[in-house]
Amino acid sequence: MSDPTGFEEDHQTVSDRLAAEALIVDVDGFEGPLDLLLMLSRTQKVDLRKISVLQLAEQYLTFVDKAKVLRIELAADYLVMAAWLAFLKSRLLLPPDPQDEGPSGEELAAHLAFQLERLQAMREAAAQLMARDQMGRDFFVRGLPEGVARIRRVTYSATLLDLMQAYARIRTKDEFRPYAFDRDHVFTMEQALDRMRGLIGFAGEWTDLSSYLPDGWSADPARRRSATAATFAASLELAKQGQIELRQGETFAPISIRRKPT
Amino acid sequence: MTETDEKEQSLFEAPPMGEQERMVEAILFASADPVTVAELAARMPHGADPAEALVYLRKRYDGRGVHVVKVGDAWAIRTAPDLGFLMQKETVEQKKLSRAAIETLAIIAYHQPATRAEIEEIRGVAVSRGTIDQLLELEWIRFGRRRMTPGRPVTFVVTQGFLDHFGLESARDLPGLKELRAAGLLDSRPLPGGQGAGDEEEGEDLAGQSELFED
Amino acid sequence: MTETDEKEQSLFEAPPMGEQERMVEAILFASADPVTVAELAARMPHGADPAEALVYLRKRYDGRGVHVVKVGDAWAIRTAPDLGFLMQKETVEQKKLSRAAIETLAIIAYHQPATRAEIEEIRGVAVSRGTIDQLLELEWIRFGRRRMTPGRPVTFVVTQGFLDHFGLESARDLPGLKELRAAGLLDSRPLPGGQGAGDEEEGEDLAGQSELFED
Repeated sequence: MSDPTGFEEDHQTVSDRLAAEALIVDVDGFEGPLDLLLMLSRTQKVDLRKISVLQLAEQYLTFVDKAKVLRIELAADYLVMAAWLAFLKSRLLLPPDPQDEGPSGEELAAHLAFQLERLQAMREAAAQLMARDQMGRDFFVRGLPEGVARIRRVTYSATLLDLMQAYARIRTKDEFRPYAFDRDHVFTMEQALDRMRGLIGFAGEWTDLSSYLPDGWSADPARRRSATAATFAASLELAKQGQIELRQGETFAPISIRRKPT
Repeated sequence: MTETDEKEQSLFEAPPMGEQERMVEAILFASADPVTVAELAARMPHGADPAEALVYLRKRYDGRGVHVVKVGDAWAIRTAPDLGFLMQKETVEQKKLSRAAIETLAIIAYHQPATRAEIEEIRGVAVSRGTIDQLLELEWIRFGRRRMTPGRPVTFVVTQGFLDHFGLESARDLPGLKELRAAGLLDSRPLPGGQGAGDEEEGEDLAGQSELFED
Repeated sequence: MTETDEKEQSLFEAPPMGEQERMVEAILFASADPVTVAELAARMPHGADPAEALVYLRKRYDGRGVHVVKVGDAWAIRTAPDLGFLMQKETVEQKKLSRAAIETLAIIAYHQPATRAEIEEIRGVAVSRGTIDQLLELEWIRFGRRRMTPGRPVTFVVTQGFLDHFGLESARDLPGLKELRAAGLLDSRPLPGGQGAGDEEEGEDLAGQSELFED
């Protein structure tokens, strides 16, 4: 693979570049912006406490730009973080404004560094935890718990989970009533298609789509919505079949249709 | 010590007898069924002599609270027969609580104090006498104050024993519906047609519940 | 038990310590789950001192194939970890936990009691449905006290089953806990200025955790 990332090659080692590629190709593999920032911070190869947040912000913003160039859809939280880092960057670069009451750039940067260090620490703690001797893998419980079947007493057991699930079941049972569709107030697309096919022969001129709504369906809002949706869908279908043309002046303006001139 | 170390070592000599004794001890302890000498040998490093290790192990447990005993042609660790009287707790038969009982208990826990009529209203079905009796017998519920309403019905509340059994410090620590949902314990399929209705009603439910506990 | 009780009972003379040690040995061997000192006392003759017997018993199994281990406030016998390689037969297939689940578990263990918002704040990402559920089902975490902050969120704490699984005597023995605390990495630090990513509720939260470990 030849550097699809477009990252500057000059002072990057092969492993840096591979890491950068992994970033771009596998953006879904990250558990959010903080995870990504932590990964980026490793390229600085310094203690997390001495990390340059300014440099990190630039790395992140570069990453987001590259992702845009490559048309990778970034989730909203990545973009929120980018905006925040851009703000942080400007705070770090500009001389502090004595009028400003808010926290200084350094304070914000220190907090971000703290968050990264804490996340990293928790990851290491998790790894240490999982590396411990574990029951059923490294050490074992009694294989043959003993029961002298002389006195039999029945005890009833239930876990908290049982209790909560039972309560949840009771409190939500109304939500699970059988699905019954109210057909009286639904105008189907098939009905709309039938109706429009019958009328379209007479529509040589542009006519407002709303005039195709069936009679008696405009008074009740639910019925009107259903009929409008069905009629609109039917008109799209007819346009697709090349039978009519659609026109709309601007967003949310009324839609007009006419028979396609032959 | 890693497995490969162990194997390499066994090319030269079997582990010391003290080590073999430890191995037999651990295997007998963890196995669900008695283990034959052949099975022991198959699981231990090459050159080991489980039969000899068993002799030492057996002697070591002589007069102890557990013994190494022969069952058919296999070996097992068992508690000493003279201590059988201590094992009463192990003879207890565990049964899951019936659905009716657990639902009734859940309603009392979340809505306490609750009358029988209230429980029936929430469950939408009559509560049998046996269900309440069973919960009383388990000492998970007890009678609370009588309601000052016509008929002065008795109420039920949960007990300290209930809290202990379920690892709760107080009934207030029971999670609410929203939290049950967040934890994935509640399917959050929305009502067909009525968009969002389910979620809106949630808020009120919780309010009701905290009111209940806010005294 | 009051002091006078103690004296009256001792009139009946407790069994000699060697005998008590055998009893504790038998009970621990028989049970797959950890047994508390209180449970031991309840099953042993009046006047017995299982705590003392445990000291002797623990020493006796030092270096053997099985060990007497402390799990929270309970005791159990477990095979020595260095002999795990003999136990392939007993090894249970462990469900692979997702990275999210492992990290969530670690955060709860080190920051307990921890709310969902705190877990999300540390990981920088929402805790998915099912992650908490999975840990609850494994019985490695349970609900703790509610936080006395707005919204009264539920908290999560680790269980005795968690300690047992990872061979920990108590949550204080978590690896690296002291260093993490000394480095301030278990503190909750709100975002300076208060607005933005962090949750406002965060500030008061961590009091609970130090309480837990401070005594």
